[in-house]
Amino acid sequence: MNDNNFRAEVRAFLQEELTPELKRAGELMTSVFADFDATMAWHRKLYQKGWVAPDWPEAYGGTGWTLNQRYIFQEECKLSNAPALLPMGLQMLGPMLIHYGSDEQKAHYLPRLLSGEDVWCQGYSEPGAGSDLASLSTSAVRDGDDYLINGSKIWTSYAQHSNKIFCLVRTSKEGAPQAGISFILVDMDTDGITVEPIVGLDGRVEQCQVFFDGVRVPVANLVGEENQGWEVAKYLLEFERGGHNFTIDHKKQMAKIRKQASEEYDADGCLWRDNSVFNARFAEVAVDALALEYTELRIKGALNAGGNPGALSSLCKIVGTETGQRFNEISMDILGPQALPFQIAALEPDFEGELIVADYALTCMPEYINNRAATIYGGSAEIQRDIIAKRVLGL
Amino acid sequence: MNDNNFRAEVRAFLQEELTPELKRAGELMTSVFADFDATMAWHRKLYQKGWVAPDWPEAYGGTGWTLNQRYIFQEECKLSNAPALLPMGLQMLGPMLIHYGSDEQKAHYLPRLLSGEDVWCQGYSEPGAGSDLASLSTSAVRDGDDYLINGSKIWTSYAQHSNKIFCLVRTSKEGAPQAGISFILVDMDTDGITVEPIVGLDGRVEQCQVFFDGVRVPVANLVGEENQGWEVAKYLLEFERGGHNFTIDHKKQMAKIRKQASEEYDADGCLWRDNSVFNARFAEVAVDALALEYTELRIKGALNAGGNPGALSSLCKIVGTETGQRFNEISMDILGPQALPFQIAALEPDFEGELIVADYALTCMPEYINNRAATIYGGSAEIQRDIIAKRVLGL
Amino acid sequence: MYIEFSEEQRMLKESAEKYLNENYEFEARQKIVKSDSNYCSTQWQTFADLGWLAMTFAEEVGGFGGGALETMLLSEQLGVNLVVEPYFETVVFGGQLISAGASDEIKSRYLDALISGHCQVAFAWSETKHHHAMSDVAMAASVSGDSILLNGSKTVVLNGAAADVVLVLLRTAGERGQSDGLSLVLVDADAEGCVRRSYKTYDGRNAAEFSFSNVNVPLANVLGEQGSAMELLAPVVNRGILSLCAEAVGAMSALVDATVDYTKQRKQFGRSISRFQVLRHRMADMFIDLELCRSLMLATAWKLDHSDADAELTLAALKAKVASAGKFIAHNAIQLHGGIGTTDELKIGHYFKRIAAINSQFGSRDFHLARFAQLSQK
Amino acid sequence: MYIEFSEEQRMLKESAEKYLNENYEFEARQKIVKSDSNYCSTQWQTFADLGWLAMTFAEEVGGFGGGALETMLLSEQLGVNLVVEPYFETVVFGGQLISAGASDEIKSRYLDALISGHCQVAFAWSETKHHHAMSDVAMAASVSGDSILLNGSKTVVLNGAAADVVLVLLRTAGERGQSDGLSLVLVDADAEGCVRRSYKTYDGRNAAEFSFSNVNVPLANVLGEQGSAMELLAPVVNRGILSLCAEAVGAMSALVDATVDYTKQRKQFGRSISRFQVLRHRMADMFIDLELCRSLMLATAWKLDHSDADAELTLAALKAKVASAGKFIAHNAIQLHGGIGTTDELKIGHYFKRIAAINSQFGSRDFHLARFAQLSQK
Repeated sequence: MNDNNFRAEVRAFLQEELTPELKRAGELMTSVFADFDATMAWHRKLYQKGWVAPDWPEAYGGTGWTLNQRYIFQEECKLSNAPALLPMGLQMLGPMLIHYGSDEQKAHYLPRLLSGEDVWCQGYSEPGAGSDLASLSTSAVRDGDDYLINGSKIWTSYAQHSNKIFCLVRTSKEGAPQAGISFILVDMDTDGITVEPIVGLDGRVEQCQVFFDGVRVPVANLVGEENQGWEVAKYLLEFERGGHNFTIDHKKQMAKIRKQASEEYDADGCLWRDNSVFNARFAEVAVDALALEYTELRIKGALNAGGNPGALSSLCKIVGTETGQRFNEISMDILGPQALPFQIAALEPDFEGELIVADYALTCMPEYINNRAATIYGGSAEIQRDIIAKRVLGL
Repeated sequence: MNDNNFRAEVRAFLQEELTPELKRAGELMTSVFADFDATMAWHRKLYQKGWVAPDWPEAYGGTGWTLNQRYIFQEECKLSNAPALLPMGLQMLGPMLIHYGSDEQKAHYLPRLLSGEDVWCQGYSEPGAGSDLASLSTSAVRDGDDYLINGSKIWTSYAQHSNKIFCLVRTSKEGAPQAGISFILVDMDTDGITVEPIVGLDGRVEQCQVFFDGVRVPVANLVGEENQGWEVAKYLLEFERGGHNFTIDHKKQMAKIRKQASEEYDADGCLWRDNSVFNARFAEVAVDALALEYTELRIKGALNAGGNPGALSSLCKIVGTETGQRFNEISMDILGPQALPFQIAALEPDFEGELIVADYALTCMPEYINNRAATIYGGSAEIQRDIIAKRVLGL
Repeated sequence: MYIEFSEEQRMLKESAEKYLNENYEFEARQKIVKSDSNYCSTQWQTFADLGWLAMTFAEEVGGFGGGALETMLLSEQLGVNLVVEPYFETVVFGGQLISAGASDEIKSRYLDALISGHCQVAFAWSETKHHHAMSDVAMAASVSGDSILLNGSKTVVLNGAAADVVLVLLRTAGERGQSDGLSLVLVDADAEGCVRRSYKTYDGRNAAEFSFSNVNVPLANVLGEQGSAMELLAPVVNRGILSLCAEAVGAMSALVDATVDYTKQRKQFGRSISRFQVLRHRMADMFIDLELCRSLMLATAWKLDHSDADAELTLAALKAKVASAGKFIAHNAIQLHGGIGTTDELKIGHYFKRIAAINSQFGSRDFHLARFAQLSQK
Repeated sequence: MYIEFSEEQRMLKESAEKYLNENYEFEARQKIVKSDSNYCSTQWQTFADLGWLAMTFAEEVGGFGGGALETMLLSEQLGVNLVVEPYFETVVFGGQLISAGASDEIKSRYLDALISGHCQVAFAWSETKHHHAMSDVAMAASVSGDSILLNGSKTVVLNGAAADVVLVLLRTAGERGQSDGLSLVLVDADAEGCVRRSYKTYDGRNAAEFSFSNVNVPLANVLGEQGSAMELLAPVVNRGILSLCAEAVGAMSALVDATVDYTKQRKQFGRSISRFQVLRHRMADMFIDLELCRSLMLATAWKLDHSDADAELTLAALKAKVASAGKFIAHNAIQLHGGIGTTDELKIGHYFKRIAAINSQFGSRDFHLARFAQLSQK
């Protein structure tokens, strides 16, 4: 099937299955996460269609699409405002299990992940050990056929909605800090686990802290060998870094800014789109977005030719997140005081009340707020620059 | 005398004594140095008037002016395009000798410095030891009543015009690198000294490398104790850092830009001054210049009240130099290809030929080029930020 | 021109610092923000008792005769402590408008109450899609005899939920875009036909949407000259912008301090993150931006008090610089705190939101850069 | 759209790289710059022999039919090696104009010579105080019968000192500021009444001031349609901007490499300065800017060759990004080299000057941002 036909097929599916409620959930996203119920409803629809895990090998439930088709699918979903699926299971755990999991683990977990029966969260960061993952201290001590886990994990997105968590735990204090780390799968309803929500600056809860107090987990839940978790984690981090396509997000942001600028008036009483200084500012950022688009294309070209994005994915992470933040600032400038009303209920997809401000202003401030984290999570902007200096420039 | 009367007196003097040739030398400055002959001619005129060293104590030839008067004098000189005097003797060596020199040294050197009979250059930096002054290796080995000096100094401004050089030399390799450094005065016509000019990017020579090959210097030429040179140098570096008033330079740059913008046409065929994007860019920089002006005023207020500028002088060095560089870029944007002609002869004050481009375009490129060094010399922008982090923020 | 503080001014600063540091801790502030009330009336009453509300009014109306410098000193400290009480809306803006433009009768009715802490004011001017220029007001009112009839609506009226009186900017002549023809009308918030929809704002303060349906008020409620509201507004807007900028400077300085402290304590890769040169230089740049803002702030206050010819130029520079510096400092304070800086729990992010709210009011950076450019060409 | 190079294109790139790296070292380059000649004719002859001069001309006129991609590949390598020979002025600009607009007779007279390395061309359009828009040309010429009479002058004509022929942009109708009415006239540099004043430029190339006093040329020397020079110019300007940007990208990449190398070797405070995190991140940012420019450059070349609808938009983005990235990289290359980077001796500063010269031509960053904005709104 050629790409145009494929695109048409995707569009037809979206036309059919993406209900107004689901679209609304996508429109109302102010971070990388959408409303949980809408997300899972959409997950199940894609599962039924067989399209829930396009990046997986076909044998495990992937679609067998070309790289280009996967890109087209992603683009069409985002541009039609489908809610984003949760990446923790599909993007992170899945590929890792396929690579490192035992046959039993694969047979048990992958189908439940695809169907949406299991919802996974990621237990990596700990209080006091953010980017410095290797210094983690949550311990798993062998006790018969089990481990006893004690400690806590932080920044576990959507832990409040998850029934499973995959964790990095310390199984040994010998040798280098990396050497004693293991990777383990844990049921969230095991005794001794408590989940404490973390309220974000936008007033809502996406992140949690998860506490482990003598949590008993079977040794069989280990993925890979004991003390070999660091290798697994590194594999996963690379997926996390390379996995994001920023261009589509930027296009959505630019479309929103164009809409705002064609409806709102500046301090001279002119439409913002006719303000030459505004246009220059917007163009400055849009030029970087375009440059990133062609950089992502270069990477796609390299991947297509069997190559590796290498540290260019650090470049994309830096430019992608920083450019997105600059677009947020532009929206803030256009909207002025209109960005201030705090109407948290209106951010729920099923809200039926009256908006205080224009629909395109509703998400402006929470997006601006939440997007500050984009240069922190998944390897901070500073860590990414360290990586470029070291791995690309050989410094 | 109140400040207004003082200003009038300065203006009257400048009106009288600052000849068109001298003014032209000031106008043609493309760095902190003016044409040497014009500089010394102006030096002698100020000396005759008794105004050559306003910052010195009155007992040694200073003027006894208030801080404000000294500022007014500096401002009026710069704004009327007087060529800048050489700082190496008046600003650096002088205060240092007054503080650390023996009575004989003061009696011998200070009058010759004031009169212009001696022209001093500064032998601090060495090849391979720029900002890391303490690692210098030019050695002075005791031999009877003399030192024998071997090594070389670089970035010695106007060494080609100087008859004296003050140097930091290594007199001991024991202890910390700072501990074995001494401060010594050297006659440039001593045997074994050779001066090699360094051509700058603008095609002209301001800097030199000075080679010392078995140069014999009397021990009496030591300032302070042997191996105590580091203290002397630090005192001097503080003078170098705190001594500059950037606001007046910025005002001159802004006046030039305003002139260019009111005569040159942009890509829409409008005067640049009517281009709103240009005005926004210019204003961005001008706002920082204004903020620095009031910061310098705060410092002046603190000095007046007997305080110390402290590390705010690092702030001024950073913002002062970086703002100046941004003004250079704005001029380059206005002038476009007009900045390209290389007419080095026209930069001499006595040039009588025909200019290729407008007078205000003549100095644009060499200023842009030479001003890159402003964030390197006198403690690079990076060193200054280190100082703020350490000394102000206690990091 | 050296900026020096008088003994009284130094005392004002010290007392504000002392009172707020001891009685307005972050946890207490968050309780106010999360409560149903729009601000803490106990705090407000104390502000009144301490004389802060009276500070900048003329002695004739019961004030202490303070000017721009006093406004600046207080506002800066309110910024340091993230105070949500509507000092800006009620005192700096509303109060000064009433003081400058109202009849003696209205002054004595509202100003006395205001100064004693019993009257809240809001300024209602912004209209849907027109949030940036006061001359861009379209809402018109008709004058007949000695009364004036209001119809229309106003959006994002800050302190609107708490307000006892609303100062409504509307047209008695001219058309949207014209500066002439605007009038400022004082309306009781509970006047018949005046409906408000109250809400909180992202920076923890209160606001409301207002709609006016045949609201009838006496012509005596027009502040200043009918049709000449902009003349009345100009000096108040100037001092208002100074106040907001001083608040931002206070917030920025708190952010710089907190970030320096945090990076010294926080360890990663086996050492304090304050040892990383990139972070050290980032903080040096934050400090530089803060001090540049402070210099402009001091100069602006001094110039406003001395009616200096350059006062508006300096003010434009200040607002423009605060816009970029405020973002730079707030963004990097969060960045250097990492994840914890994005939570509701730490005060870092709340400074960030307040700075964003300040930036959104009374003109963007580019607006003030253009104004600066225009004033520089004069 | 994936950008892939053909075998021929890859060979062109490799041969240019190999030849210049082996035969155009910095010391040799500086000898040319400091000599009295405007460029090195031996080098130029080799460029001709290697087929570089012919590369981008149509096969009908003796070329190899290369397009934007070939122009880009060659220009980038010329940038890496800081080549001062006037490839841009004579081939990319002048040659393409003659090829696109001249009569067969003129083509065969000048183009053959050009391709074989025996004719130098300059494009004269800029006028005193009007250096930014070709429509801003005022110099007028009068047409009578089949000849055209030139009076007036042109300033900063790049490659003007070396030029055998000058392409003069002038008015045969309309007024300064109008795009219509401009004509492009080919004038022999030694024509009677044509006087030039030659000089070097800061980036080590040559230029001249031209004055025309009753210079009479045949009407057949008008390239393209009389009064419609802008139509002829548009595609040539587009490819010309691409060429300059590719040269800048070459210069930037050389600067990034040289800076990385230098900071590894240079020791201060007891260690390589490449160990300082601030410098490491600075170089990472230089690399990022370089790669973003490269992506835009590749896309622009591809789009120009495929007459893609977005070609001009991408080109505007490229020129704007090269302007800021070029400065960022060049400034920091000098900064990280320290004093030695400001000397004539090191090539660092010469890249900086070439980048500055490129930035000064064919529109500033803001011009291209405005153009980008305008094209995005379509």
